[in-house]
Amino acid sequence: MSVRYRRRAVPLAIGLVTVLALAACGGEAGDSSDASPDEIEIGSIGPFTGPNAALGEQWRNGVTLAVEEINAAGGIKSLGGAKLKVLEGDHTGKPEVGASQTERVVQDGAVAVLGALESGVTLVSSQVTERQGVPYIVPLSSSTEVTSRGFKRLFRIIEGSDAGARTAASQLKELTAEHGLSAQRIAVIHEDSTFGTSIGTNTEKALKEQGLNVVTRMPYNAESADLTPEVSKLKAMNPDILVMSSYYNDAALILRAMQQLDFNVNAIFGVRVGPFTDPKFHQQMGAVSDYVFNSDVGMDEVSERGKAISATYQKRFDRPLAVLALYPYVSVYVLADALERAGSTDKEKLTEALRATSITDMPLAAGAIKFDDAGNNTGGLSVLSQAVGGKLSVVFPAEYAVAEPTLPVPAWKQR
Amino acid sequence: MSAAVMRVDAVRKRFGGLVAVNDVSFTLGAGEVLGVVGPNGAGKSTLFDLVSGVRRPDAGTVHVGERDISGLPAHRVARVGLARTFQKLRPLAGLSVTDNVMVGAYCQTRRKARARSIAAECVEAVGLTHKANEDADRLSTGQRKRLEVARALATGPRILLLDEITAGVDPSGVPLLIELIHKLARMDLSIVVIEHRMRVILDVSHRLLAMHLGTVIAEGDPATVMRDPTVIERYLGRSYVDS
Amino acid sequence: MLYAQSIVSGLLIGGVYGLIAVGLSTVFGVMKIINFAHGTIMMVGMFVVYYAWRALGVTPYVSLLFVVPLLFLFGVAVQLVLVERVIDAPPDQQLILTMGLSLFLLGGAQLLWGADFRTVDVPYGNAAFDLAGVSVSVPRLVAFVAAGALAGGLFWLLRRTDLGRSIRAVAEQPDAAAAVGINLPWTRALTFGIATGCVGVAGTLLTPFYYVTPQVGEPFTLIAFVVVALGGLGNPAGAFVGGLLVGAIEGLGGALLPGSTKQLLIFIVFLLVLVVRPQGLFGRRVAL
Amino acid sequence: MIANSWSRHGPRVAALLVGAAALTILVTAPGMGGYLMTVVITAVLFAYLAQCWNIVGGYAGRFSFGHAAFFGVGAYTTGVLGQHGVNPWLGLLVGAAFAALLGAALAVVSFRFGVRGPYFALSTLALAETLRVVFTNWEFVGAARGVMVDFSPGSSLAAFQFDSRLPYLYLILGLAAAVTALVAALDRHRVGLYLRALREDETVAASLGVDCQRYATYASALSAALTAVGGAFYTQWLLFIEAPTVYGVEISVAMVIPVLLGGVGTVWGPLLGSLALAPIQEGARALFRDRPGADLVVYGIVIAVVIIYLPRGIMGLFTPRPKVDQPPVAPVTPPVPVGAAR
Repeated sequence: MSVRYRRRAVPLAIGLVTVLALAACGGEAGDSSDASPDEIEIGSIGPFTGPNAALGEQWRNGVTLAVEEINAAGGIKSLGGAKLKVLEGDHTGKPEVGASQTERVVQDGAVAVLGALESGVTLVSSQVTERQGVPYIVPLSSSTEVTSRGFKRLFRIIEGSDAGARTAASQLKELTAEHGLSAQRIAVIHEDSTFGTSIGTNTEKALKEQGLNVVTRMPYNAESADLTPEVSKLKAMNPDILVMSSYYNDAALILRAMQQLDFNVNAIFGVRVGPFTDPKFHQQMGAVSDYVFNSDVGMDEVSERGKAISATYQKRFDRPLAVLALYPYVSVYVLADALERAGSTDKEKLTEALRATSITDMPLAAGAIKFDDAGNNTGGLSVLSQAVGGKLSVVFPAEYAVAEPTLPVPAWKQR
Repeated sequence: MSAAVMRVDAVRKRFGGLVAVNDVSFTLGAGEVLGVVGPNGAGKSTLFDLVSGVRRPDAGTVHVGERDISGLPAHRVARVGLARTFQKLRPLAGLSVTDNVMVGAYCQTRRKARARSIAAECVEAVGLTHKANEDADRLSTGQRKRLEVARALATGPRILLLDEITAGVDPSGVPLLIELIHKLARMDLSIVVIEHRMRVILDVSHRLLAMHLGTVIAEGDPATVMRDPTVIERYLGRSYVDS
Repeated sequence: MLYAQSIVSGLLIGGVYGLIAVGLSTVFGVMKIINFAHGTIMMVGMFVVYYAWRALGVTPYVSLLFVVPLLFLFGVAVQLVLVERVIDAPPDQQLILTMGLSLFLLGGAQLLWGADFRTVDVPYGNAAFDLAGVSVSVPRLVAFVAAGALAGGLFWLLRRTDLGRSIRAVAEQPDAAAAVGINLPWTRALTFGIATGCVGVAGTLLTPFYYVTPQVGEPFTLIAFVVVALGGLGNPAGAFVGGLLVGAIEGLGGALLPGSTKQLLIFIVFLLVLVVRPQGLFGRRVAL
Repeated sequence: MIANSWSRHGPRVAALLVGAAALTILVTAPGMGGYLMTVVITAVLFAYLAQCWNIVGGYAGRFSFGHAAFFGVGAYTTGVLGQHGVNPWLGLLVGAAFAALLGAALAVVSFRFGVRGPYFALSTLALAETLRVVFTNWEFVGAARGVMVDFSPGSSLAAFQFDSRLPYLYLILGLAAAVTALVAALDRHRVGLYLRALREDETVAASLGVDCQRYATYASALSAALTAVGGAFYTQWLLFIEAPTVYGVEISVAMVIPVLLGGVGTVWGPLLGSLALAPIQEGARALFRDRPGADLVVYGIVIAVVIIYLPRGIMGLFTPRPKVDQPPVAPVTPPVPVGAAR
């Protein structure tokens, strides 16, 4: 009898040790950087599984599309037409995994890293690259802390939540003033993780700075199965403008509850509500998500390039393009541009090139992409878009606007 | 008979509307073996629970020697020198026989070596030495009963409460257990035995306590109690045949 | 009115919680297993509903006709192939087996269908009517009523049918049940199937007003744990009432409590119930 | 019986295996790349946490499903005190003390009210979730923004911050070794026997003179304090914490899985479990990088297979139980509401 057990135990023991030994050896592989590489590796750290996998999927799509386009167009010409190659790291929403995956892609030769969607993971993952001297590009994490740590190699494409909130607040003020709408009682509602809280608190502050009256700021849990009670509570406060920051499911629950409760406001004003700038969301929600505004980094729909990308993306991934994919997409182009100008994959030269970035041909409704000393994109201003009849259009400011804002918003029963 | 080592005075326990133990009193003399008989539900095991601190009596007192132990938690009662076995077998399943017994032995000492030797003695006393390193849940029913005794014994008790130690045991194993009780009685222990098998109870007890519906209906020397008309009517009746 | 609205909304979603919890509780009652994959199995059902709607245009309520049998069979298979093999193992080992199953389904769903958000867009998804000033969502009301009916049906099954009597016998005295000729593995498999069937119904009823993603089930599993413990583990009736209670508390919490602390009220009630009645509100005495 | 000799030596073989692995890590550590080192630090941290959980979940048989509560208290105490200029080592001690109090309170309350088994598991889950919600909304601890620890360049043991990963690895290895030594000592000690006894049956243990409440409370407080130390390490290592992560169910689950897979209530089980899991998890992730979700499928299958074929965990391989001649009678443990007896 014991023999049988031994027969099972010994291979297992040997196996374990071997695996460990292999793992120990495996760590040594690949950190070569040739003078003129055929392939340039870039890291992409995102939540490809785990609670935010749905957002990570869009991230992946955006990166994939940009890399495919750049490679098809001849790669990085100043580096002999070197092709970009993505090293993906799935952080599953956990900071410690974000750290190890970042270490891995850097070790495997990534010349720069894109990361990491959730601000919490970005904060941890960017420490790795900062220590190793590798540039880190932040497409989407808007928490203030990301750029307030004095990091020298961190570049954020998206506008930080503080600046974004200020932009949103002034847009709100101008818009309501222009259309003679009351904005005496503003209610702010946001989901309670770092993302929503950062936007929500900053927006409240910015609105007050604009001299507007905020009647409440209400965080809620995005994983709630029902938000009708929260919306009823808001309704009882009788606000004339509702400002919100949400993910997908909760945004849908809030809008549906508003319709169901016949809770009418002069405007539903999203700040960085990903789904509000996702055409798929509007397709799915139909009339319920009509007329919502969203102050967000938006796409320049006027430009030929913007139209082309939307079409390509739809064709490639069978899904409309949204900001969650657009920003990682743009980030890859920012990196490619820096590589082109640096003519080298050297970390220092690449960082310098990134610092000197000035890109105007990106399909962003936001002006030139340029970075300040903290790594914030000074051109990353938010625009205001609105969905009408399921169609999403930029309505403010005038230079990017493709449609006039529809205001006041029709009551639920009139739709 | 010498002075009482344990005195139970009017203990009572109520579960909801049911009075499980109703003003039960008795004394236990030094070196005495007291048998407790009664039909199922008479309150015998509950009485043990009250005495051993597993449950707290609603009223009444229990004295061990001069010490009032009523309401003490079970682990304190064990340390006063009162040990018990359980009617439903409860070996500590993940532990070996020796470890089972050592848990009790630590009542007497904090030293591991000493506890181990106490445990070995007790295991030996119940005749389980050959199973000492087996896991307790590998034992047969009779062996488990003996393990219960060894465990209780290891706490170094003056008083031992044995709850149906022959129940569920193959008839061929019964003499072994009777012998064990005699052996324990010779070890200067005062013992209370709950038993259903008349053969056993008449063989080992010096005195008998008959219970019915939570009250004592007869008490005295075994032969007298067995002849008591109330006892015969309430309990023995038709089944006064050795089971 | 705010409180009335919150309680009504809470009760409506509570019906769904209850339905999910009923299955969890039944499995616990019979197998003494806490099924960690319960919510993930619901997710599988929701994907079936989604694709039936997307590809064939089947409206969710109609897809109950095949989602429930499908999930029932799935549950039977899970029990026979996986859980039955560890039926004598300690409960924590069984728990981790269901965790493994949950990970498997979660990963498999993402692999097969991707992680993106999906909705089943049906005209009645946003329908609502007014009842004395309280707005009632139609799909939620349907979910509530169906959940109640199904829970009632389950009690009837457990109380009045031979199958139910076997299940209860297996729950209370497996050895005795086996002795009188009840096929233990088969009865357990049917029980598991019934539980997954229930969660299939819950998932189907959720789809008209909820998103479908591979991750959708997990928060419901956690809620169902609390619901089940509140109602008394192994007590399906208690689980259903517990679901309503949690829904109502959550609704009230959403309206009453500041910030995003509405769940706090649930946990506080839960901990209080444990302190006052460690065996849950309705205890184990009336189990199954 | 031959099997007996193998089962006697089994734990030694397990110890040898774990020791060899630890030695391999120790020796190869300076040459490790950043990736492997980070993975190893994470794996050793969770092995450490699993061992902490083992004290109360394995030995004392209190299946806690919310150990993240203690982890989070340790992480947050260190982080928040650090923001106010308190040395992280002091923060670690204070956090451990808080967690010990919380763990003791949990044990006392659950004992007093007879909360056991699945109810205990679910109440600990509720405790962790409660703390998650509270910390997400509590402004003093940074609410939803979390806590960021300032990075001060320059390695220093006193500051509990290092420029390189290596000191973190040594530190967590040391912690894991220390807690394992503690558990090994406990395993042989009277108190360890008491814990195992009360795990099996509190009524019996009490009737044998074991003060169940006292020892369960000790175990809970000890386990909680050590878990909090792990949390403090996490804070100082990653320099950022937020409530959904450190109080999350995932942390609790990650502590439990290696123990169950390795062998509950054994000295080496939690470590063997971690040793087996980490390469599988990391390997599956590496293998299926292009197919998100496939790694979870593999991971799920591995867990199921191990549980089905090794119902007592990997330690079951090392301590096989000979077949019994007669089927043991099913142990009857009626649900005695212990609290009701008091």
